[in-house]
Amino acid sequence: MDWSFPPEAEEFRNEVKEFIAEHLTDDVINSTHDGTIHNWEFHQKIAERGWLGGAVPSELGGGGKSAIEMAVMIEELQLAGAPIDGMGVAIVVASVVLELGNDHLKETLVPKLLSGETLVSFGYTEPDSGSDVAAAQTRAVKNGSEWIINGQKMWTTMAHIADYVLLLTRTNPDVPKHKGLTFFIVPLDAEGIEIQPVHTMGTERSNATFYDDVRIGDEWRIGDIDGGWEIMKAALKYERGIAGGQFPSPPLIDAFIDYAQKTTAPDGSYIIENPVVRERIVRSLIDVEVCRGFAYNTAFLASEGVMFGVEGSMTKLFASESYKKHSKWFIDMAGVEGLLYLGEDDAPVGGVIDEHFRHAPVTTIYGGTSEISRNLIAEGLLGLPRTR
Amino acid sequence: MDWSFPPEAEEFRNEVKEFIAEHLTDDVINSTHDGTIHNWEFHQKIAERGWLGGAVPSELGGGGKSAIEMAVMIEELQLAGAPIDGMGVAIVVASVVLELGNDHLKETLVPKLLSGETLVSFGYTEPDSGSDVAAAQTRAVKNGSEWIINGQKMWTTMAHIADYVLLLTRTNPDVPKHKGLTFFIVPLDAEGIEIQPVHTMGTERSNATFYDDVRIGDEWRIGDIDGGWEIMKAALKYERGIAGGQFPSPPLIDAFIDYAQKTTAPDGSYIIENPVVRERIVRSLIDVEVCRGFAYNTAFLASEGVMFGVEGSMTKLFASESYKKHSKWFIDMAGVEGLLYLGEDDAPVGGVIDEHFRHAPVTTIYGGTSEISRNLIAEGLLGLPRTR
Amino acid sequence: MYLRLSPDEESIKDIFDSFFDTECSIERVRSSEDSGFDADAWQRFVETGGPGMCLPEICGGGGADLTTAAIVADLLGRYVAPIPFIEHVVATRLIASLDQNNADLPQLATGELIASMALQPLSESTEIVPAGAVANRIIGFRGGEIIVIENANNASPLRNTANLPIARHSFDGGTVIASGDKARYWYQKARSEWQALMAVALTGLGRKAVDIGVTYAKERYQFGVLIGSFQGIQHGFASAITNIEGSHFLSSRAIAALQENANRGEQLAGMAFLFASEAALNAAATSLQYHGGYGFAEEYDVQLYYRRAKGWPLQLGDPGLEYQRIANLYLPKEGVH
Amino acid sequence: MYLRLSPDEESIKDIFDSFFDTECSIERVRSSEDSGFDADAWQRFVETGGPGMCLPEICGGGGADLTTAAIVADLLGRYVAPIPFIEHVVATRLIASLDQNNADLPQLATGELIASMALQPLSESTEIVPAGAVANRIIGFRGGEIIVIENANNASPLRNTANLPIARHSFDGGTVIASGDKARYWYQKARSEWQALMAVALTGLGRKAVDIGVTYAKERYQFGVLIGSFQGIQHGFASAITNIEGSHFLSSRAIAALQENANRGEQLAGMAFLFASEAALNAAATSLQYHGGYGFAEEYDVQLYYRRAKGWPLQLGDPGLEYQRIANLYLPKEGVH
Repeated sequence: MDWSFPPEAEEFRNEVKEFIAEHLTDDVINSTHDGTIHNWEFHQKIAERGWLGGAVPSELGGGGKSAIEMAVMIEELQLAGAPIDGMGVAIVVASVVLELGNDHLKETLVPKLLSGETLVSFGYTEPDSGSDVAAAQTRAVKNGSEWIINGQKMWTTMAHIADYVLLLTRTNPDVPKHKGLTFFIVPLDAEGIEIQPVHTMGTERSNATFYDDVRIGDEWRIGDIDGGWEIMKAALKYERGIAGGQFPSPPLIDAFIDYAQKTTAPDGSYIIENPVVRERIVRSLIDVEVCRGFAYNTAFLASEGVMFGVEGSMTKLFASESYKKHSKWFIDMAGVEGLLYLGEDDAPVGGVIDEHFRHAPVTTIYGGTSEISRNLIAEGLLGLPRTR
Repeated sequence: MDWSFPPEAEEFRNEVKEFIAEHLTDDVINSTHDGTIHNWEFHQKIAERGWLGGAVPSELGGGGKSAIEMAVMIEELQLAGAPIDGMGVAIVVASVVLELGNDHLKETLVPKLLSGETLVSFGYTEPDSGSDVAAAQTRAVKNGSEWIINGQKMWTTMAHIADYVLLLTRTNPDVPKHKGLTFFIVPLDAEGIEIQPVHTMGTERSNATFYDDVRIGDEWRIGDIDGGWEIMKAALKYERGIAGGQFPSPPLIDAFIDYAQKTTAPDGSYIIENPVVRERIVRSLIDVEVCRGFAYNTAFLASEGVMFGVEGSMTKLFASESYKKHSKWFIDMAGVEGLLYLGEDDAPVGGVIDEHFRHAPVTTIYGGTSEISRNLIAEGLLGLPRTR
Repeated sequence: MYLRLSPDEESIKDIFDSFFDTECSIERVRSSEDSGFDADAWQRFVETGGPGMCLPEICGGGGADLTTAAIVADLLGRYVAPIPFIEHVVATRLIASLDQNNADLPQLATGELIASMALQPLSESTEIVPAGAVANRIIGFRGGEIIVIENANNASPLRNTANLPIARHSFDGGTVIASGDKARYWYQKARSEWQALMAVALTGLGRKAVDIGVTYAKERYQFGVLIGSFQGIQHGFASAITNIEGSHFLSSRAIAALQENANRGEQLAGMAFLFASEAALNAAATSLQYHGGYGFAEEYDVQLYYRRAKGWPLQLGDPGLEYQRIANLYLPKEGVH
Repeated sequence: MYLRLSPDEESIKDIFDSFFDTECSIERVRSSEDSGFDADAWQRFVETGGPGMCLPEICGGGGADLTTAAIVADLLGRYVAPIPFIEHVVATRLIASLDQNNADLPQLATGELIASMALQPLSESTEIVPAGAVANRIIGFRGGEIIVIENANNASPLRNTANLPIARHSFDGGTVIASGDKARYWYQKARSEWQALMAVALTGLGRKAVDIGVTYAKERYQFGVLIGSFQGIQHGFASAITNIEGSHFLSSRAIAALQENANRGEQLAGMAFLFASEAALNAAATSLQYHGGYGFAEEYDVQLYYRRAKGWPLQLGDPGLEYQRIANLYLPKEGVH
C-alpha cells in the first residue's frame, strides 16, 4: 500500500493552503455565522481558480483535477473551516446536467454554476419523507408542453440565495415508489413558489419551499419521465467524490487547544495541563486521523473509478459520530464559558465551542442518519439480512 | 419518598455483616475459583440461620424475613463477593413447589432444599433456544403412569453437584409454543441422564445435560400438563425478589483501589494518584450507587407485593453493562499485571482483575441478554410497537 | 422505606404541575428565550408561596424541607421552566441558616428579591453566576468567607447555549456574612443542595425528552412503518430511559441524605449531579437524533431540551473537576509508601 | 497513492495465509493454550524464512520492509497465531540497526534464536516481557542505555488472560549495546514498530472476530428468524466493523510513516495502537455478546479473540499512560502565562 500523494497533489495542497490564507478571511468566516452557510465572494474566488470546473469529471468536459486533488482541496478547506456547501452543490449539479441533462440545461445552467454566479438548492426531502426519500409526494403533472407542480419540500438549504432547485417529484403514483419519480431543475423565481425560512438550533438557516401550481416547460426536466431514481443515483455518485463532512472536528480542536492554553481552571492551573483534558484531546486527534484514513480511501477509490457506497457510509458515520462526541467533551472541558455565544464576554473562543455543540447533532442526521448508515453497512458490507 | 430502611432491616444488615465476617473465609472465596460457583459449607451455614426458609414468602409457610430484609442480605453478600447462586435457586424452587407443587414434591424436596442439603439446577435453555426459551424441544411423553423424556439442556449450571433439575419439556408440539410446555423436577440420578461439563472463558463451569429415555413417575410433574408456562412465570416471580446481579462491581472496585494504592506506574507515581484513574474509579462508584437505587426500588416494590417486570430488566441491564465497562477500565489501568491469573507472580490482586474481565461478558447474556432487556423496556415501559 | 410520593407530596406535585402547565408552557418558555427568565411566571410563583416554601417558618418561609423543593425541581426540569427556583432556594436557605434575622429575608422569602450563588469558590476577580442576570442578592465564597453582593442588578446577561440568565459579577464590595469553618460548611452544603436539586431537575428534563421522542416515534412513519418499530431506535430509547430511571433514584437518595444531614450527603449530591448530567444529555440527544432533521429545527421542542441538558449543569464548570473533587472525598490521595 | 496490496504483496499474503491456515489453525491455537507458544509452528515459520524476512540482507535477512511485516501481522491477528512474530521482528531489527555484526544476528535471522523486548523503559528491578517465556535474547532500555539479556531462557511463564508467553525478567547482567541519543532513538523506533505492527494485528483480529459473529448471526435462529435480521444486532456489528475499517487505514498509515522515517511515525504508531486496541476489543466483545451464552463457552472460538483483544495490547501497560505520552508529543505542556 502506498499512502503518499502524487507530487501534483502535494503541490496543489500548497496552492490551496495559500488560497485559504489569502481568501478565507475572518470576514468570510464571520459571514457564515449569520445562518447562511455560503459566502458568494469566497465561492466565486474558488470558481475563478477554475476549481469548480476542475472538479467536473474530464469525460464530461470538465476536469483537469484528479479525484485525489479534489480530496486534498476539500480536506484543506474543511480543516480551515471554510464554507463549502455551495461548492459541493455546484459541482454535483453541473456534473449531473453534463451527463444526463438536455442542451437547454447544459447551456443555461452549467456555465453560470461553474463560474460561481448561480447556485442550485437540493429539493429531495419532504415533510413526510426524510430518510425514506423515494417516498416523495410532490406531484408533477404533464399538461400539454408544460408541467404543473404542487407540493412541499423541507431542508431546501440555501434556497433563499439560490436561483434553482433540483426538484424530486412524483409523476406516477401507481407504480412502486422508486419507479414513479421525475427530476426537474426549477427556477426559484417561477410563479407559485414560496420560500419560508426554517431556523435551526445550530447556526444554520434552512428553508421549506412550497410549490403551488408552478408551471414550467419540459426543457427543465432532467432525465426520463419516471426515471428520476437514475438522476438521484447520478447525483449520489458525483457527491461521493466531493462531499465534505470528513473533517468537522479540527476547527473545534484547534480552537479548544488555543483556549485551554490561555485559560485557567478554578484551581489556577491551565486547562491544557489537566491530564484528563489531555487524554480527551488525544482521543479527538486520533479520531481525526481515522477520518483522514477514511477520506483518503474514498479519494483513492474515486481515483480508480470505483463506485463506492458503503465506504462513504462508514466515513460519514465515523466522522459525524466522533464529532458529536468531541463537541460534548470540549464544551464540558471549557466549563461555563463554553456556553457563551460568539462575541459574548470576551471569551476567547467560547462562542465557537458553543456553536459546534449546537451544530454537531445535525451532522449525524443530514445526508443519511447514522441509523441509515448502519443499516447500509450491515446489509452492504456484512451481508446481514434486510430488516426493513 | 423515604429511603431509610426499617430498623429491623438495619439490624439484620449488621447480622449479615457479622455472618459474612465469620463464615465467608478466604477458603470459601477460593473454593469458588475452581469453576463451581457454590460452596456447600457456606450454603448450609446460611440455611442454618434459617435464611433460606426465611426468604420463602410467609403465605407459603416460609417467612419471617421481609422483602427488604432479603434485599439487604443479598446486597451484603454480593458486596462481599460471596457465592450465592445456590441460595437463589433453593429459595425459588422451594417457593414454586410450595405454591404449585404436589404433596410428593413438597415433602421430598422442600425440607432438604431449605436445610441446604440438596440443590436443584435450572433446566430451561437448550442448544437451539436461548433467549427464546419457550421454543424448548426436549420431549416428555406420557406412557401409562410414567413420563419418558428425551432431549438436551444447555447451561444447567451446578447440575454436577445438584440432585435435581427443574426441567422444561414440550408435551404438545401441535399448539403455539408457550402452550405445549410442561415442567418436571427430575432426579439427576435417574437412568438415562448424562451430565457433561461446559467450560467457559470465565471461571465458571456449567453443564450440558442429556436425557435419553429418562423415565419418571407423574409425581415429579409440577403444574398442569401443558401448563408449564405458568410454572415459568411463577419461577420468574420468585426470582425477582431474590435474584442477585445488582452488585457485581464492588468487589472489583475494592480490589483495584487496594492495588492502585500499593503499585507504581512506570514513572514511579502510585496508580491511585493518576487523575484519569481517579475519574474512572469515581464513575464506577457512581454506577454502583445507581445500582443501589435500582436494587432498593425493586426491594420496595417486592415489599409492596407489586409484580414488577421491566424494573428488573432495567436493574439487570444497568448493573451488567456498567460492570462490563468497569472490568475493561480496571484491567487497563492495572497494566500488564492486570492480565495475570490468580496466584501468579505475587501480583497483589492481579488475578482478581483478570477474573472479572473474563467473567463480566456473561453477565450481559445470562438471565436475559441486554438486547432482550432493551426490547422489554422499549415495549413494556415506553409502549413502543413490538418488532419481533 | 417508601419510594413513592406520599399523598401530601402528590398534592404538592399536582399544584405545581398546574402552575407550570399554565405559567411555563412551552410557548411561554419560547417567549422567554431572549432573557431566559419569565418575570410574569416568577410573579405568579411568588403568589403560590413557592420561593420561600423551603425556608424556616421563623424566617417567613413555608417550613418545607428539601424533599418538597425536589418535587418542584423535577417539574422545573420537565417544563424547562425559565425561573431561577433552584438558585433562589439554595441561596435563601444558606442566608437563613447563617442569620435568621437577615434584613433581606422577608423579601427573599416572598420572592420579591431573588437570590443566587456562585457555584465555585471565587478565584478570579469576576465570576459567571447562574441567574446572575436576574438575581438581586448573590452569594460567593472567597478565602474562607461567605460574601453577599447586595445590589447585583447591574450585570448584563451573557447570551448562551441554553438561554440561561447568566451574568458575570464582581464580588468586590460584598458583605461578609460568615467566615471560617462555619462558612466553609454552609457554603458546601448550599452547593450540594444546588447539585442535588439540579440532578432532580435534569432527571425531569431527561424523562420529558424521552417522552417527546417516544411520542414522535409512535407517530412518524418512514419506509411504511412507524419508526418506533425499528429495534435500533427502541434500543436507544431503552438505554436512555434506563439511565434516567437510575438518575431518578440516585438524585432522590441524594436529596434524602442532605435532608437528613447524613454523612454521605455531599458525596451523593455530587454523584447524582454528575450522573444526571450525562443521563439528561444522553436522553435529549437520543430523542433529538430520532427526530431526524426536525429535531434540529427550532420549531420542534426537543432542541430546547438538548441545549438545556448541557447548559444547566455546565453552570458549575467542567464536570471533570467535579469528578476529581468527589475522588478526593472517597479515595486516598497518595499511595502507600 | 495506492491503497490495495500490490500483486507482489498479494502473493506474500497468500503464502503466509496458507502457512497460518496449516500451522496456526484454530485447533493448533487451542492446543497451545497452556504455553501460548507453538514451537512446531515456529519451526515451520523458520523454514519459510519468516523470522528474518524484514532484516537487512547484509545481516542474513530477507531485506523486506515493515510493510511486508505488516502483511504477516494482519494474518497473525486473524489467526490469533501463537508465535512471537511481532516481538521477534522489532527486536531483531533493533539489534541489526545498532550492530550489523552482532554475533547473534545469523541465528536471529533464521529464527533459531528468538528475540523480544521490554516495552517500557526499565524502572523496577524486574519487568514482565512479552514473549519473555520463549525468547532467547531480550532487549531493555534503562537509564539511556539499551541492554540485551543473552541467556533469557530461565524465566517461568506467567499464566494470564490471553494465554500469552509472558515472563518476568531481571535485566541485571545484561550487555549494553547502545547509549545516549542513539539508544533513545532506536529504542523508541523499535517500540513504535511494535505498536504499529500490533495495531495491524489487532485490526486483523477484530475483523475476524466480526466475521465469526456475523457468520453465527446468519445461522442462528431465535423467535423464528435469523438473529442477524434484528436491527439492534445489525447496528452493533455495523459500528464495530466501521471502527475496524478505521483502524485498518490508520495502522496502515502508521506502518507507511515508520517505513519512510516520516516525522509523524512515532505519533501515528501510538495513535494507531490505541485506536486498534479499542476497536479490536469492541469487535470481539460485540461478537461475543451476539453469540449469547455460547460466546462464553470455551468450545466456541470468539472467546479466544476476546481475551487476546485485551491481552495483546495490554502487554505495553496501561493505555492511559500512552495517551499521556502522545499528548506530550503534540500538545504544549503548560499554559501561556
